[in-house]
Amino acid sequence: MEFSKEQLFDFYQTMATCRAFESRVSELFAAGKIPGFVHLSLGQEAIAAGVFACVEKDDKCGLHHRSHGEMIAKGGDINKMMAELFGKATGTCKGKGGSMHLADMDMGLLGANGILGAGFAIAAGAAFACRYNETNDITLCLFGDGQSNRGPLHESFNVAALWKLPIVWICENNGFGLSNPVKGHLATDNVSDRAAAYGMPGVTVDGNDVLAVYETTQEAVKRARRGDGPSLLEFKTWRWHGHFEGDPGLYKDPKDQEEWLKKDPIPRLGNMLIKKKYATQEDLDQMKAIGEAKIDAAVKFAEESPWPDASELYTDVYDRQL
Amino acid sequence: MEFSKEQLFDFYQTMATCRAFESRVSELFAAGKIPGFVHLSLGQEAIAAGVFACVEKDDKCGLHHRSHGEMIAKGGDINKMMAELFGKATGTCKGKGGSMHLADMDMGLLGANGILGAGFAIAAGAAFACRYNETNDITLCLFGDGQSNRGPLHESFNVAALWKLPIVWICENNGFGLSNPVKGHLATDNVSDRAAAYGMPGVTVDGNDVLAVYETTQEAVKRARRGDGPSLLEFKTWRWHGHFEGDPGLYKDPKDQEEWLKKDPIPRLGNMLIKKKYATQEDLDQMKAIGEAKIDAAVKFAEESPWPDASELYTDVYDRQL
Amino acid sequence: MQMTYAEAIRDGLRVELKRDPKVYLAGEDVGPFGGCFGVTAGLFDEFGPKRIVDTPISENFIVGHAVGSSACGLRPVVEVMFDDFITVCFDEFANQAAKVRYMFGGKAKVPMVCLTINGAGVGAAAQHSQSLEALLTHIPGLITVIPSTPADAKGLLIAAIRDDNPVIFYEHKQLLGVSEDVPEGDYTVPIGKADIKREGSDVTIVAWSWMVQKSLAAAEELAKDGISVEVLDPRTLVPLDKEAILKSVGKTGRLVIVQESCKTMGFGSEIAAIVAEEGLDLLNAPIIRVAAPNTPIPFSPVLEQEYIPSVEKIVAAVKSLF
Amino acid sequence: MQMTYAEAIRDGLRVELKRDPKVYLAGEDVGPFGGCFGVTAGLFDEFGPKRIVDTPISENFIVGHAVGSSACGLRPVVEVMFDDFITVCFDEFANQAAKVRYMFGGKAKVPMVCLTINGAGVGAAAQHSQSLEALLTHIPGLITVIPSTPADAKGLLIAAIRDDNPVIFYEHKQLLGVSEDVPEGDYTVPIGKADIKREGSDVTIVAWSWMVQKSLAAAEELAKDGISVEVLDPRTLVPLDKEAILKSVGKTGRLVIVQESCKTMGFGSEIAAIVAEEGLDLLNAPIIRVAAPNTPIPFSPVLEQEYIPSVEKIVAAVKSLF
Ligand SMILES: Cc1ncc(C[n+]2csc(CCOP(=O)(O)OP(=O)(O)O)c2C)c(N)n1
Ligand SMILES: Cc1ncc(C[n+]2csc(CCOP(=O)(O)OP(=O)(O)O)c2C)c(N)n1
Ligand SMILES: [Mg+2]
Ligand SMILES: [Mg+2]
Repeated sequence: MEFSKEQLFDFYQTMATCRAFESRVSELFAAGKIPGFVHLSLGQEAIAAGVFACVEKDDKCGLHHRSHGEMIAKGGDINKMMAELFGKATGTCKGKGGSMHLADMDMGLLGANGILGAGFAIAAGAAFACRYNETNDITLCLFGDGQSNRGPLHESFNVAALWKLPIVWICENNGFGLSNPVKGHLATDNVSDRAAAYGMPGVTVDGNDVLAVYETTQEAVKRARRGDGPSLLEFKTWRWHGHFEGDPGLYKDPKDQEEWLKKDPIPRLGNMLIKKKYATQEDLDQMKAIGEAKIDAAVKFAEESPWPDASELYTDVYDRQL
Repeated sequence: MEFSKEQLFDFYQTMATCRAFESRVSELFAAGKIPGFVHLSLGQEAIAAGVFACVEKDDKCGLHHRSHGEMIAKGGDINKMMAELFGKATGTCKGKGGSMHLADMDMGLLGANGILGAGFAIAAGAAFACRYNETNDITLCLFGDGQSNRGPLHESFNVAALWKLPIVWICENNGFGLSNPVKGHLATDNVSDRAAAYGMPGVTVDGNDVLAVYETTQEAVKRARRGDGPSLLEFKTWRWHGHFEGDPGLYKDPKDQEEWLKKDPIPRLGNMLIKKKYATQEDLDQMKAIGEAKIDAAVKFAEESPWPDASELYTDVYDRQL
Repeated sequence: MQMTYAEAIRDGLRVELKRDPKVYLAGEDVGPFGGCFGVTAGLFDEFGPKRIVDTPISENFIVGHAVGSSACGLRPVVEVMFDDFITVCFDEFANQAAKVRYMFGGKAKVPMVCLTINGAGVGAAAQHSQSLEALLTHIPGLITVIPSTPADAKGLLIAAIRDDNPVIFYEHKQLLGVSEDVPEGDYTVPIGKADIKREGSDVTIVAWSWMVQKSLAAAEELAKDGISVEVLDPRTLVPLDKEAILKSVGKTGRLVIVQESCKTMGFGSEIAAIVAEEGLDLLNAPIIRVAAPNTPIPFSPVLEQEYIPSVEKIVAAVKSLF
Repeated sequence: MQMTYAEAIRDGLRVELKRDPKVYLAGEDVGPFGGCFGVTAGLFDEFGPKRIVDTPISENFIVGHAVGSSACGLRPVVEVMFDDFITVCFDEFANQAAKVRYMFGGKAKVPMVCLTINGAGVGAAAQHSQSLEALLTHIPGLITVIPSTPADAKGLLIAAIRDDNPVIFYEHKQLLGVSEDVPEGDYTVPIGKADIKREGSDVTIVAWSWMVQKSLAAAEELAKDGISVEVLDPRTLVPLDKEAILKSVGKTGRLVIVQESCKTMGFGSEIAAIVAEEGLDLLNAPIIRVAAPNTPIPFSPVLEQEYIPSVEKIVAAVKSLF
């Protein structure tokens, strides 16, 4: 596949922005500015960048609990996201959701989910609505390797395949479900080995190669839009940090960690851009700087935003006061 | 595989007894003698007969909601079973369980289950115990095609394969989940297509051929006992009656029904016995009569048994009165 | 027009299916089969497979998909075949449907309805007879509707489908065949308004679903002894018409709550607690809860009859207050 | 010996793992990682992989397998990482573990324990902060243990593991680090016996788990105003030490119930109902429930603090009775 310079720059910019966002969040968490559980996908940015370049604004997407990157890649408002992580009134969810419940229905982002596996059926329902409404929209559903062992996957994969729903199932296999390595939780080598059980295509791809991620997703998205039904994509990657911020990740083999750090998807694309003479180091630095600047602005926005009023506790439970 | 005359007679006798039991239950239900939901497996007797000839008394078995035949084949007490269906104090479960909750822990029968899919994990737990206790026992788990779409299947199949638990998963594919035909609920052609998702062997076999059922199960049981882990067996058959007694089964194509009635597993084995000169028609009639006599005795036992005392309502909730 | 409770529900579904193309019905065997209890009979022929959708046996999918499709603008009515099975998709109600609006800061809504059915007395034993309507009332974000008459059932169902919050709608096996005059066409019964099913001055009975009938029968008995009973049917548990209850107790000075559920933590506990908090001065006598005992539901008819709160027990409870 | 609540639980596990080879621990990340909150740290090294079993993220399996393994003679202790996730395996508790003994006429037992953890106040938002201990108390057949101190936690856990009924054991995030003197070695705290955590004569506060601490702090405050508060900790909700509650209310004439759960249908409803039924004459004032509001748990710290029942709210509630 041939990529335009613009496309490649877009990939790079998205990854750089995701990286900047989460690196900063890590610092802010350590500094006590962000409360609660925060799960970062540092090192996994190629998936967000590659996947979301394949879909349109009206396409839907179900997220899981490690989804800052995806949200940014789908075009979520970074200021509001940061404010949400702070618990401020200006956040994506008015401060009521936090990192684990980021959502933006206007962008088709059906929400992160703190209950692993609950997102499969919700995403299938969104795909059902895409078809019911006779639109051409499709739905993506992102999930981790660990949660691929939850029962609702099976129910939703079966129905989606049976009804040929316009959905793409995307597993971010980052090596672990919390402390449990893939070989400790998965009966087969690959999550994609499960596709055959539902008669759908399944493929495992290098998740640190943004171009491969893009190509693979593009094909599955086209298939879904054509009405040919779901696919299962597995992108193999590695979680750089611990499971949540504060977890030192002692269960990781330092050698593996080192190996994977070398596979950083950002310089990987950067080097290729330079080699192909599409970009200079300055171009890359500039994109990094743009990312950083966005995050600076977002942190400022978040810090200056007001806390929600205590009365907000009681609103949004129902559409009306019962 | 070569079968001895004795083995073949055993198969025949078991099928004849199951047939007699359920035919009588059907009549008793119509006559208002048996309350509640009753699910019969008339026509599916070859599975019970073939499968349970492969296991020992100490092997465990999880049943589902259509399990009279299995219970008989595993050696359950027919008198107590009938009394249970009547709701009498002498029943397998003192009348508290009924058809959907038949159980006999002494025979390793972990119980029928009215919640479809709940049995997968329970059976996996029994298999876990077999191994934990360092016995050579294995566990069978029987289930229908319809409930193969419940999530707990996925969780249990994965863990059983990952841990190589000594279990055999046995799907009785009888064409329908209630009114929904297999092609209306399953994304693939066969339930056994799902085995590969867990890296275990999967096979689909004619469920009306008791010999094939036996051979297939035998192999899987050996594999489990050897410590090589689970297998998924699918036996294709047909439910003669409606889903529950009282359901006329109008959703069945009469042509299909007719075809399958011709495939009755009992005369099929009987004809072979006669052809091979192992048995005369009289032998067969006699086995049928033995089955009938057992059921006569069971009905008498059930009818003459007392109702449970009302105070029984309050016992067996806990090990003590809380 | 004379209609049974089942027909009234079907009529309510028909009104809404006709009025709003975003309304669809999905569940197990709700299509050509017409539902396990015949409630949806004929709808498939009238509205076709796009609107009346038979699903596999996959309750996580059924309820979860409705969260997704309703968040994307549809108005699903789904069915969980028995209340007992709400337990297998409890998360989809408690953590998903109930919380989406709140977690996402009011920027999403989930206008879905789930039909299910309660009730003992048909020999369906421990896993097909429960009345678990109290469980989900503990989870803010859900509405609980539990009608006792055909006219209420139809009007409340239409209101439920038009409501912008997730609603659980509890039918009752023993009420399906009860008939009365039901308004034709389009009307709603307001959610959150109790109905006095019988006026009286000496004691208030609060009861819902089947227990309204039993309470009315008890009231008839008690009238013979000169005790004037007011029977109040809250019709919806969340929101609860607290004012109506306090008003009635203010009038009568005595409160008996009748529930088919197990005594501990049935919804009667909440009603008793509210009155003990906000209406203690109104009471001239202790509150009494007439309830099923804290036992699973036994199969045997003699035990099951002992289990179900009877007219005699209600009469005795009321008399004990005088 | 001085121990934290977390250490006391670990010590209780160690006592039982040593004493009884049938006891094992299974759950997500309970092994080398030591549990999401460090409660099981070190056990894997001490007891090895046969006894301390890391499972995939498969809660249906985790709880369901324990039903099967305990029915086959083992004594599993399983962990569901957060109370919020009990919703994904609710059936395994409500329809399986709870009912096996009864449905099978007393011929099976399920001596399993499930550990899980409650509590808000750590910014974990709507799906990781709930206190849902009330839900399963509605289901007969289960025991609910919910200790508020390290010594109670250890003694109750040992009692729970030795109990022949299924037990749910609720820890609390805010208590894990609380320490006190805990007896060494083997001892039990009886299941079903309340403990007076502070004696008093003017008002009874019934509270459990974290709310005991808050209530004790409130009692301290109130003492300054000359109000003598008795703080009663039921320690187990099922069985509930009704007599102790009625006795205390008999002494003080006033009852305030403090629960961290949402107000509607928290376990305080049951306690209030019991007192309104059996102890109405003892009351000199209305019962008050201090509880969280009927809202999901918000992320933002300012909202979360408003959500959690505070010492001030308890003090104010008590004062309102005088
Ligand atoms: C139903 C459920 N079980 C357990 C958890 C706790 N938990 C949160 S994230 C996580 C690991 C998830 O692993 P994976 O799916 O691979 O995603 P990753 O964290 O690696 O992105 C666990 C066990 C949860 N949130 N929900
Ligand atoms: C969780 C759950 N969902 C639905 C049902 C209702 N139900 C009972 S049997 C049945 C059909 C089962 O089909 P299958 O698994 O093929 O078994 P069969 O009845 O054909 O033997 C249904 C839908 C149930 N008992 N439990
Ligand atoms: Mg992972
Ligand atoms: Mg079937």
